[in-house]
Amino acid sequence: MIDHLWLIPAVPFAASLVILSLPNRRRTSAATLAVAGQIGALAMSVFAFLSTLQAPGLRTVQNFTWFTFGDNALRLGWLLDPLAAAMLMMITLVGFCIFVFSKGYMAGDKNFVRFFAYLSFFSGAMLGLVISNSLLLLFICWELVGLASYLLIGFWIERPSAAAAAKKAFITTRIGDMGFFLGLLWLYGRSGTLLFYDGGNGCLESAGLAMLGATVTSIALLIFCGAMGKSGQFPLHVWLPDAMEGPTPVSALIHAATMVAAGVFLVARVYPIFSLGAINGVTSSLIVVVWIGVTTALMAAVIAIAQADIKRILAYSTVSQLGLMMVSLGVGGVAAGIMHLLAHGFFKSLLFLGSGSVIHGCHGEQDIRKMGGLRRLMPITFSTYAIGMMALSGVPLFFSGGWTKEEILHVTAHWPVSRLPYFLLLIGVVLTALYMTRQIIYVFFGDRHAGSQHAHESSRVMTLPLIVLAISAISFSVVLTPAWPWLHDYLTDESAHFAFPRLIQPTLFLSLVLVGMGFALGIWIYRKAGVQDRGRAAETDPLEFAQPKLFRFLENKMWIDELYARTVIAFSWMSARFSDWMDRNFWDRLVRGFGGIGQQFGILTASVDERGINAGVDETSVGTRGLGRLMSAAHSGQIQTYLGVIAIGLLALLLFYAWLA
Amino acid sequence: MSSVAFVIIAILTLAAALAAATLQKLMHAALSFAATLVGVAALFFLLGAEFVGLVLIFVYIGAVAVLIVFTILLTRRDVGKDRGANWTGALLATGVFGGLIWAILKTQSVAIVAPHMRSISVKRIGEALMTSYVWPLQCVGLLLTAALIGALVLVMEEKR
Amino acid sequence: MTPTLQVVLVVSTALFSAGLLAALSRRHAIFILIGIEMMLAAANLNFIAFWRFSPQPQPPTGVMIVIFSIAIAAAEAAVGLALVIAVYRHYRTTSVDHFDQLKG
Amino acid sequence: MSKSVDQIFVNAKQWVLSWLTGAPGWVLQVASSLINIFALLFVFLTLFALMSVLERKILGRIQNRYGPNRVGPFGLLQPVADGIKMLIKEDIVPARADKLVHFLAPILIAAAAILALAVIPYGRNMTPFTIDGGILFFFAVGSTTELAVFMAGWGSNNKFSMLGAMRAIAQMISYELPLIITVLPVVMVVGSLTPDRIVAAQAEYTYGLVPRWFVFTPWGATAFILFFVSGLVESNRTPFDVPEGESEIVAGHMTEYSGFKYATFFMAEYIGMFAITGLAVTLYLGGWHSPARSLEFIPSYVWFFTKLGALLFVYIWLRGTLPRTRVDQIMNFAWKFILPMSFTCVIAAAVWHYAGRGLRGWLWSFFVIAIVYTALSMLLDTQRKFAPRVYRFAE
Repeated sequence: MIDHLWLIPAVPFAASLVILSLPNRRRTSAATLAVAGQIGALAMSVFAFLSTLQAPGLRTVQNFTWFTFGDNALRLGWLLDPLAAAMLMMITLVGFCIFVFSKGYMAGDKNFVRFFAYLSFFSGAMLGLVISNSLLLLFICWELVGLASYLLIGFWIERPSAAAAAKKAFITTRIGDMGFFLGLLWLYGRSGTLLFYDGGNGCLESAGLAMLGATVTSIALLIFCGAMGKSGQFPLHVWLPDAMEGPTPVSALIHAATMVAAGVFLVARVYPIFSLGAINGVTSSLIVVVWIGVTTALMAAVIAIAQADIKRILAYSTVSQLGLMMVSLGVGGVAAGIMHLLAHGFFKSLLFLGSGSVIHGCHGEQDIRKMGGLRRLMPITFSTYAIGMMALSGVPLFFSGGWTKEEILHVTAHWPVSRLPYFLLLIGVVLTALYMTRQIIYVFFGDRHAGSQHAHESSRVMTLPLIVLAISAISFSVVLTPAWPWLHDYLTDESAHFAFPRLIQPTLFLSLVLVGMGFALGIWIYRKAGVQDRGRAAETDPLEFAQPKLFRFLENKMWIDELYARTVIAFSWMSARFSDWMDRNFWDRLVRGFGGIGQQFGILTASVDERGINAGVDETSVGTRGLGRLMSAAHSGQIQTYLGVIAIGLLALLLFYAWLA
Repeated sequence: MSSVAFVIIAILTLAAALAAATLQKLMHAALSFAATLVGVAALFFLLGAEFVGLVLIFVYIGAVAVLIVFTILLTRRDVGKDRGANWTGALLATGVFGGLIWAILKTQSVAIVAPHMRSISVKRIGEALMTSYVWPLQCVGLLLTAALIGALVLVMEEKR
Repeated sequence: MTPTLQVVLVVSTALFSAGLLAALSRRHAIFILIGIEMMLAAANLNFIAFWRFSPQPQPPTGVMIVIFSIAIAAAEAAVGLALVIAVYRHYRTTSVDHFDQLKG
Repeated sequence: MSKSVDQIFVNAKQWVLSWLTGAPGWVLQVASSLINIFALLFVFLTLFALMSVLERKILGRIQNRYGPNRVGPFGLLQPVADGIKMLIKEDIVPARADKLVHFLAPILIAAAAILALAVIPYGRNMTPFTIDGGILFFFAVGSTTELAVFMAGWGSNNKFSMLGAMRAIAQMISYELPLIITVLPVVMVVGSLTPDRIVAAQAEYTYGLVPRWFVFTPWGATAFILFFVSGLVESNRTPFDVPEGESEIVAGHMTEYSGFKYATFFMAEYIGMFAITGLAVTLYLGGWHSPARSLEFIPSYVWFFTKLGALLFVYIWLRGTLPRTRVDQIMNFAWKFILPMSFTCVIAAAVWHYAGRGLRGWLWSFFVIAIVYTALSMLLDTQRKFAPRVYRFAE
């Protein structure tokens, strides 16, 4: 399998190239090709996954030399281990659902073909990222997914807001990638290799790690910068909510399920660098990871409460969940974090596709305050959305999100450094349930408003992926329960066995209480949302009515964008102005001065040229012209004359032969 | 190789060739040209190169001669007013003919009889074309394609 | 009695000269083309003759050359006739006397 | 017994030649050739006469009327009467015609058509002239027909003649290409240009039941159909008879011919038809081989002429059924459909060969042809919707 692993990303890539060459009107071919490519990748991923099942803890690697410079060779490679295989399965399955969904969602778009080309391109790049066995290859794919994300956020280029959001996403993640790149170079400088696993010589293996020494913390933190940018961790989270300007399937695939999880995946992949020299499972780099994760998780959850855009709420929820995963990685629960990543991939793409279906049904309306009462109009969307919401909120027992979240809380509770993250995460759980309840009430319950007046259920091609994903979100929990923690043990190379008593744990009740609290709070606050109530206008949020200032603060995303505008952007602006001034007034003058000298020299040489050299050349050319006139007289332009001359030449040769003989 | 047949075919061929060169009507000349090539093909047959003879008929009668008569047809308005011959050219051609004949007759080494030879099969020619001559074959294919496109471009109606 | 190489060469020379005659003495462009084709045919006849009369005629060298030569001659004829038609369209004549734009 | 019946003509020729024992080699050669030539002429001129009357009778049946039935039993002596009529008609040559060319054209066209018959194997050991490149000879001779048609058109000095000749040449050149390219797969698979070898390659029976004729392979069937259609065009038969479309240009290049010259053209057309169907039988339908082992006692030449007759019947049938196509339709059909399909046949034959010439090869080549056919039919679909036809007068 490892020999042909490269085919998995190659197939969507190839599909993308072919689609890109199609004319704009071949819509069916484009969609069919993209879906076919995705099915191919899915089938091969299943094979890859099955091959990892044959031997537990199997890690197969194939490396090759890209190019050599001097004595060094730059080597890249593929890698297949449980982590990669699980990611492959999730990406291809979710991707497949979303491709199918897009066919319905984008049906009316005039750039349908381009969309599918980009989407396939993204899929290829993401799959390449997951299976790469080299930090450099991973970085290349990392940048390619960034590019795809940029192209897709700005897919509706005619909207200024989309273009701005695309730029913002690209530049913000670039700041993180800068750190990543520096970390990569530093790592290469210290260890001399970028391969993860190379028969004991890779940078994640003992020999490679030993060479890193004291610099390991710095390298780890630089790499983490990249993860922060991609995964939307505070303070680089600002691009992710804006990225919702892209088409909803894009939000579901890239900005919820796969690409943003790449940061988490990266940290998990290079975890040996983070945990090198750990005492009791704690290193200074991991402490940074935990605190940033906690901050992100809580902050995003709080902001989500005050948002009105259905996709923005989900975006902040994504940021919050990514923070949660980071915390999990930071406190040592790598498997828990990845499990949550996989489960999150399913239910968050489900939620996004559901929101896409809602938006599609409401003819492009995105403001939840203008919806309402959709429960009866869109029954399939409602039921699948509710499943996604419960999974996200972490309702225990039946929903995949509940089990993984519990696992994270469990590992966080035992962090030796501080108990504070644990309590903050508990608050986060309550808040998650709260804002999701709010959203559901606004969108699906209550009276119909302007946006939902003429809503309709989406077509089969859109609801089918929803149903598939909903079933996945529920059935995925089979391999997550503590009774049979198959996925956990698959990721940590242990063999799972069934033990029913482990199912009932004290934290189960704790999360049941917390989630219940969140639901109750939500229902209590928002029971009258959308209708007039005791001096509150119908369109005013109950929370806004109670706490206008706090709400305003949250609605404007804690003024973080404005803070950046005043500080970072203002500074850049100033330095740009300064450079501009220097350019105009200092460097320009310098250049002009040199130019003047050159000009004077030119005038001097010109006079020499004209007086001295030209005269000689003129004479020569007059002579040549005379000669040419003489020669051209022989050219009559008559073909037969030329032929005749050739014949005369032949005769002359014959005569010469006769004279010789 | 029968001498009688050779002489008869040679005389017919040369007569047709002379007619092609001198006949007043262009169409007759073109048809004589076709007859000349049939004669050359017959000579090829006699010389043991049947395949080439067939190819010659196939290409020249089937394609080139038809092309020529088509061209005559397309430039018909000009056919009637044929002008007098260029006598210098005729003189030169005769001179070349005389010189070459003199040279051939004078060269003793060419007065030889053909050695015995098994007839060369089409299969061998095909194998040679596909093995040692495969590059020339490709080049000729390219050349023919280029000629085809070139001819088409040339005769396309000029855009005004 | 069988014909010798000399006889074949005389025949091909005569054919060549007839072609030269057509190419040199006639004013019509198509005659020139016919003449050139006849000269090429004479050359082909020479190739075949020298191959046939060589001590080892078994490798089909002459045959090969002639096959390629026929292909090239066909291409030449196609392009040449296309040229004649194009020139005729432009000048309304096919007499080579009038084609002297390249006069020096 | 059956063997001697099968070889009866071969033995008869040997017997005649045995009179000349002791004569010089070239005399024998000339005598043998003459016997072949006369046999060929006799058989095919008889066949021509028969065909001309049968065609009229079958056409008559198709059109719900009797054909000629006055001269002789069942009207079978009709061609004799026609021949006499043609011979004693006045031979008119237009005053401003190019007399020489006008005279030579029918001779050349008949000579080419008859020459083409020379390389076809009519039965076991019954090939008149075995040439190494027989197929090439067939096409080389066939290509001279174009020149003859042109001569007829030009020599008549008549606008209708010229137009007819141009149309004929245009469609003959266009269809000569697919004609040759559809032969290529057979030549490739057999590895020989000799008709005898091609027939010999189709001798066996798969599972002792299905004859190994090339028409039973996907590429062979496709090539056969394409070849048949191209042959139809080459011989200027309906539905591709625009060069002599009576309603448009009188009789095309034959407009200015009358009497025996016209009869010669007529004969050349039919003999060309025999030649092309004979080649089709040789190439795809197993030549003179019988369709089943149990029927091998019937002489080989009977089989050949049975197959030939069946194909000729299809020619007549088509003539009675199909309307005439337009010139642009013929050209479009040739360059956009027939030619790509012919190339596909070559590829499919290669696929068939490399997939083992068995069932696997059969399926693969079928697959190739099906794909190209589907793609072509999708590409060439004009998407024109025709209104339902209304028959106002034929109810």
